[in-house]
Amino acid sequence: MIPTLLVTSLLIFWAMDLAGGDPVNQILPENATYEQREILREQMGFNDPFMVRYFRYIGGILSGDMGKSYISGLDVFGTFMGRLHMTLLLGGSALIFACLISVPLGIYTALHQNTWKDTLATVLALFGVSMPNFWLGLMLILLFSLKLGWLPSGGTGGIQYLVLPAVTVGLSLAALLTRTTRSAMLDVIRQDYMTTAKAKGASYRRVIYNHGLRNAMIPIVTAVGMQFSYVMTGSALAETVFGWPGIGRLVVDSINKRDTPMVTGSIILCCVLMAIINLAVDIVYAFCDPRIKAQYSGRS
Amino acid sequence: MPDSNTLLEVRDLTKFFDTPKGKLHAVDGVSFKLERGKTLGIVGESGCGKSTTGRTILKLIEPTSGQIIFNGEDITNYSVRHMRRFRTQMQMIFQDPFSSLDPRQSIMQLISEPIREHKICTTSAEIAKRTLSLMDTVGLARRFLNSYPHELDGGRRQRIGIARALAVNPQLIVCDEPVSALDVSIQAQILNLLRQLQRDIGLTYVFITHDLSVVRYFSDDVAVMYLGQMVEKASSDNLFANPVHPYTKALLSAIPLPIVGKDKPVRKLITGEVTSPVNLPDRCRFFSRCDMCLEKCSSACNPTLAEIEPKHFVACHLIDKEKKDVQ
Amino acid sequence: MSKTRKTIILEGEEIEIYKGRSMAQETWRRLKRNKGAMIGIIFLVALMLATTVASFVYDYDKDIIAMSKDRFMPPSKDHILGTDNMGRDIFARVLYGAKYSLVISLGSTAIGLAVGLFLGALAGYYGGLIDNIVMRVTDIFYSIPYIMIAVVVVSMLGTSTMNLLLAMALGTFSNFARIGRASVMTVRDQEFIEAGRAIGLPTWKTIVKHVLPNCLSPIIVQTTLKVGSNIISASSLSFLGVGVTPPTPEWGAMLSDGRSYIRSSGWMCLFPGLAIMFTVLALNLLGDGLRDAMDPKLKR
Amino acid sequence: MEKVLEVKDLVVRYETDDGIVHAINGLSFSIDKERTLGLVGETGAGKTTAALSILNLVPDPPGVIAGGSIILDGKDVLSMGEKELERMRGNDVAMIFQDPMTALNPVIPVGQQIAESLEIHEGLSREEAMEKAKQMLEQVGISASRAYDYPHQLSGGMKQRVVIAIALACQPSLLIADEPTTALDVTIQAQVLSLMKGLIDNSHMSMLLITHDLGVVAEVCDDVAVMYAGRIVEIGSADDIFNHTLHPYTEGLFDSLPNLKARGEDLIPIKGLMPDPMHLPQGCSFHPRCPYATEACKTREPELKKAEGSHYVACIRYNESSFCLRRDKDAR
Amino acid sequence: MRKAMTLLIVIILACTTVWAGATKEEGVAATTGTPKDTLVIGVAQEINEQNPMMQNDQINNNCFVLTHERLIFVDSNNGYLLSPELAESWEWKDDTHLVFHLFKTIKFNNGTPLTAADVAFTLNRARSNDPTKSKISGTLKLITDVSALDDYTVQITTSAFSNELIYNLGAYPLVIQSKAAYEDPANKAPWLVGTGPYRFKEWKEGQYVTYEKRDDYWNAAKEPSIASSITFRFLLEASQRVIALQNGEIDVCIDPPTTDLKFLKEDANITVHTQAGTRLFYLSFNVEKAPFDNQKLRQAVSCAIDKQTIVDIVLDGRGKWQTSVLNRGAWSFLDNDQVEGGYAYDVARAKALLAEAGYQPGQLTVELFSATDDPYKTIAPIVQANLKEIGINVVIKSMDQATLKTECANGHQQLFLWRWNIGARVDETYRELFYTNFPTNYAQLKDAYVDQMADKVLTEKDPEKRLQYSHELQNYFVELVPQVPLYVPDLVIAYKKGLKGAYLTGGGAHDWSRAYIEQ
Repeated sequence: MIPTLLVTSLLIFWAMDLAGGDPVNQILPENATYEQREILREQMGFNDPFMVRYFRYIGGILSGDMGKSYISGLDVFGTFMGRLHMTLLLGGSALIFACLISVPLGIYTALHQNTWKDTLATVLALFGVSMPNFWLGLMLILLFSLKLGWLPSGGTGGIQYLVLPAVTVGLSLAALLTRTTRSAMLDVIRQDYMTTAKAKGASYRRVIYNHGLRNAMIPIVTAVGMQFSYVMTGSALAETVFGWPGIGRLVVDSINKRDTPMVTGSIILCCVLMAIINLAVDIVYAFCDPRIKAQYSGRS
Repeated sequence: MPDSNTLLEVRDLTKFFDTPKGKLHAVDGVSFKLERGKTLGIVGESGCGKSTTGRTILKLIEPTSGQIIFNGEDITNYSVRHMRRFRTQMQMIFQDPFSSLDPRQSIMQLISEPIREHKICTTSAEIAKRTLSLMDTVGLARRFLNSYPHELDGGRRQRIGIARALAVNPQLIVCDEPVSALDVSIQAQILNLLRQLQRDIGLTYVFITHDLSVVRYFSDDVAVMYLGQMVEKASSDNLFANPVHPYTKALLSAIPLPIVGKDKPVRKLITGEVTSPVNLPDRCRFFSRCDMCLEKCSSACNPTLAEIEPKHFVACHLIDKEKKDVQ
Repeated sequence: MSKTRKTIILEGEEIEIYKGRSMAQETWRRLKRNKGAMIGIIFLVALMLATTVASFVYDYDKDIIAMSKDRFMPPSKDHILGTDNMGRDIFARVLYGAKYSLVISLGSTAIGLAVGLFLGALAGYYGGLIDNIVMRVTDIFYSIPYIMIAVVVVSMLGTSTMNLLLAMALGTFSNFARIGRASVMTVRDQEFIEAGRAIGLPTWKTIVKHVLPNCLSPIIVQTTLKVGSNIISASSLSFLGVGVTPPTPEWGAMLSDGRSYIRSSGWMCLFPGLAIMFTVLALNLLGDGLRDAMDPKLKR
Repeated sequence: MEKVLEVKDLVVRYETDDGIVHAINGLSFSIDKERTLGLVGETGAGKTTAALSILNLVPDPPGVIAGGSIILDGKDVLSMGEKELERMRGNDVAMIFQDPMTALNPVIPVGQQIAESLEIHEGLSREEAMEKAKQMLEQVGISASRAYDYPHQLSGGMKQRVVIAIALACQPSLLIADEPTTALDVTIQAQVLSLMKGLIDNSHMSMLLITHDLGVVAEVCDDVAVMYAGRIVEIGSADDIFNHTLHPYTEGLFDSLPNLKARGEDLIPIKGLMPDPMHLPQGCSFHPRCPYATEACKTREPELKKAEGSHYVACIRYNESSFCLRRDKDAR
Repeated sequence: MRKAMTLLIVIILACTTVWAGATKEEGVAATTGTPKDTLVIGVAQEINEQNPMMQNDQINNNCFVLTHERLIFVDSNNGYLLSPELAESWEWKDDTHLVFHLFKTIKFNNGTPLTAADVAFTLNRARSNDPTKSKISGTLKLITDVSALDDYTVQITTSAFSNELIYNLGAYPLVIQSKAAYEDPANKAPWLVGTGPYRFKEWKEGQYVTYEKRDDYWNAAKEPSIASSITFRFLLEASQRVIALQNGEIDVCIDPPTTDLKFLKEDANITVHTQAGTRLFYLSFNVEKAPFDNQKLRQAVSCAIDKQTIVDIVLDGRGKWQTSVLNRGAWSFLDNDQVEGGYAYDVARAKALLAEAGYQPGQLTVELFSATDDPYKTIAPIVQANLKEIGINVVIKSMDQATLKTECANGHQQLFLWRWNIGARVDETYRELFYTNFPTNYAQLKDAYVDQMADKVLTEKDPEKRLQYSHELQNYFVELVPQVPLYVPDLVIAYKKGLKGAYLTGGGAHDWSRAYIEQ
């Protein structure tokens, strides 16, 4: 985890260093004098060799200072944290929305495999997966904000502002998870222990929910865990489309403005975030699968 | 002075695997000699290391220690490159005819692969001819030449495996459970085939199986393995008539005989299951399941193989006791 | 078993043999019965044909980038998909643009596939330290949302079609490395690999002749799906302004252009989006079909 | 004697994309109270399908029960409603599956898996059921403290004991055991078989033991039915089958067994292979492999006919007075 | 299953909590049912700096006008006429001394009075070359000293006379700040102390910034009457601002996209305000680098560009194309008909000039550097298509603005698209864009005549002569073609019907402090 972060930060720092754009141009107005530019360069240590700057940056991080934005002059960590809850809110709602749709639908289609209902739902899910979600966002704006005027087209505020972005991110996620749930469920249905449960005389519901879903949860949770980076990506796009002030848009905007400290810091923090999320997924995973729980608790 | 009649000799062969939980004793000090044209059966329950033994002999797995002497030549430390030469002399037939054949190759490709690899034939016509003759040998109809493994049943697939092994004219074939995945009627066909090949070509077999009835029928000598060690070794007739080690006795008694009514022997059950072969203490490995153990079995070190009568080896403290009793 | 037989003459001897079906033939036979996959294939073939025809029929300078007076024409007889803000025919641009979307996604997938598979196969076959290093590297790329990687890379290298392709390949390879590793590890433990060793095949021959061909199914499926998702990714990046340079008629760039006019000229957004959706849908249908056709478990 | 189960003319087929698999083609047999019937056959004979049919658990689709009847305690299983079936399964008839590794739900503690049956059928509370489950575990030789273990923490033999405990939890009148010991090592196999036998005898159950291993049959079964290509070719008491074999296929099975042969003696395998259940041969489905087959065998389908007592055989040539199997010849 | 359900419930609860928390925080900005006394302005950019002298961005300046005041007020809508703001009067005592007399009743928003010391402190701090103190010292190079003569008199000493220094002092970055606040170590944000009618309340990064009305504003004559708070909401996407305006989420929409104007005009509740703008977009050359070191070639390009079409496509016709390099409306600006000669759209002439320059059609392939955002990404293909017509192939290189600036400063470009927006001070245009070796002289022009004329324009005291110099210089540029001025977009602002009191300028330096909506 720590080496991973170090390598990541080095890569990002290096990439941003190679990327064009003189930071002095970012910090000073266009009509600043040569003299002032030089003073700034010296002050900020832009003239130092790459590794010196990198280690100074890492040193800063270790002492809790991730630097300040070239553009807004705001503290990188503070800005990131100030936006984090917005992304978590969006991603979390999208995920909940997706799960609420996809898990029941996935189970339903698996149980009605090869019927027209299954085909219909599968095709719908395929459409969902095939749609670029920023486009879906635009189309939702077109329909719900412009034509119907039901929901705001962007910005933040009450829950009504959350609906369209969350649906945008959530729908393609739902489509993905429906497919996962369906195939997980199909897989589980074929298992011997399902026959054992049926042979015990367990009712259909019991067999499906108590035995089937509990096992299908494992691949579903895995899929959800794998999708977090997708959620982040989807959020970055949805945040752009809907003007949602989350970290995805922060990174994209900062890159477009060549705000190096903001980009480097945000991406490193994103990695930390993903690591934390992965840890959380692992814990949930252990809840679902006793074999993994045993690994953690040291029993075999 | 190597015994010219001895094709394979294994001395104190050992293979340990490092696992997260500790050292896994897969094979632990196995020794035997095998004469040309004979069959050595290795029996044991799952996890006793019999498959590992077979693979180590062929150096598909590098042994931890010990010696493998093939045809008077110590091949223990030969490199993979060096071993390639010996691949034409020693071959293997695998247990699972479903997974031991590359599903993407046709029968022709599968059987001709070793021929090409070792340049036994060079022109494509010769290769084809040899492939067809091998198919005849193992009783595989020529019309399957272009078929794929998934189109064939288990028996036919196993014949492909045999044909592949035969393709390089080996002297020794290690058969790892060649018939356990097959139905009885097919099993008999394959066993007959293997036996016929031995008669015709003079093959030497190491026959690994968990099925005692098969081994009794098929092998000249039988070695019984338990948790990586050989506990008893004797000629087949001798072993089945006069088992000495408690484990061998239990094993023999556990075979369900297809006999109803007449002279059916009373079965003797042993308790417990095979324990994990990881981090074993230095004492008799059968200790926890043995119903005949002596006081010293719990404390004394692991018994070693002892020859109790000509060509009958047993590793058990009971033997020592008997000997003492005799004295 | 196939009933078809044929006769071959070998060594002057006439043998009647079964015409065996290889896995590929078997897959194709089952694929042909999958309606969705066939629709996908037909669509893709038609699209490629149309694109090829389009690059002959339309002149890049005259029809794709030249302006005309017919700005913001809604779909009509003259312009079946309407015209855009510069009076360019959207139909021509969508057809012509397929080339860019396909080339970028195919190219990035191909590079990602080659690199990822190589690394994955290496990690999977040898395990140990190599595995550890390769997997840590892929983890890094896996834990950062691809869009951030791509945006950083594009801003480092500059905006161009080639750089976009490279950036996406970087986001793709970790995926293939993982799949390659997993499937090589599955195949590696199969008995026929050992059987190959038993007859004395050298390692490289084992990998080339036995390991790789047997890993193909999941990789082919994943490649198909990845080409689809890379079309979406490419258009996402173009949408964010880090994709192709204008006036390249890439679908995402067209969407991005149309976004400002979504209210007055919705067709500018609608049609490139539909083009993306249907192409990705076709690829997904094909991928799903391949998955079913190659998975013996699903054989009914 | 009272019949626990009577299967009559059962026909089951699987309608797959590649064609129709004729798994069971007119299967008839019955099990008497407190008797154990061994159903013997090789891969693809339709044994497992027969077992699943009795519980009406043939996967549908693609499985179709096309005809026949399965009378269980006087009621036809095939015409039962879903509720009735659920009440019957696990309560009147229980089943043990071949592979203990996969037959247990990996995410539920084994005690709970046993308790589930009891909760369903005996209406016990969760705690009561768990108590009883622990008793069941002790009965099959597992310490009660392991009730909270998950399947992956148990060894193969213990898992199969748990499966047996599940099956026996509600004291069913009939136990169907589908190759219960095939996946186990030979010493464990012996333990499990003796355990099963003891439990069945104690609780006066009947059992249908499905296996390919004639040795196991000889150990456990009172009656034996030999199955080939979805039909019974020979049925009778163990003694009938083992010592007075009448059908060429049964004979072939015995001749293939190495344990009955002396070393060096050649086995006499049945020639050829099991027929493809998608393309069953005309007439007697065994005729292409039968050393005694005549022209008549290729066209006429033999019926299961009484030979003597409870011994039935389905062979056309049996009717010929001069007909005699090799085994019997040798015996004479 | 139970565990999974529990987990799900926990997740839902957690999210609801976050949700509720977020909603509560957002409550401030939730503007559904806007009370009449608040004004919400949808802007296209986010503010990025709160210290006036650390920046020079339009969006920030729109905020500083609420919280701070300048010495003088420059009326952009009225020929850049000067009027008092903090200074009651001012005069040049001689060529190097400029004196301001301050009002005596001014109070900062922390209650302290404003004195000459504060002005001197502010200007001296602004002159600092230390980038942590000031980033605008470049505009004050002429000043050698600023001192308070008494409590209400400030004297600025310069190294030479400048016609435009006084306009510099009217720039928003030079709003007067409190010396005491800076000297108070407890004050962590002394730059928030200003004399304006509003005070800073809250900046929610990525969302909005809010200002609230002061009760103790010193200048009763300018006292805002209605809006008790003014909020700038950052709605970066143009169509979103329009929708937000129509939904009533905001009262004012800056820069609505021209394509959406028809919807706004149809809306009875909305007024669309249009006035001439000043921001010039231009296509520029690197005159030091082949092939555009060739003047004829530059003229050919100038003739080939169809500026009216660009205005039509980019702005839907809402803008004016121009020939002069000065910003429209600036002092001495020459409109198209006042320019002598010029190289207006004429394909035939362009082809002829190309031949004169020594190039065959199709021979030349050049790179055009363009930013990835609007309007550059739309202009670039049009330029490409225009030049294609006379046989010059253009390869567009897209990059972000930061990279573009760096690339151009380093002279890597051949052609590039950029913008300029200086209204009051033509010298800044001449000097910063064209003066030899000036950092922002992206055209890389080195022309002694230009330098000499620029100096004259700055220092010539005779208004007649000065005007003449400026005209001459403009005409010289038309001939020299270091850049092809393209167009100036109109200022378009849409707002709720009944908006009164807003001071809107073509350059974008709006003053909302006295704006309100009449019901």
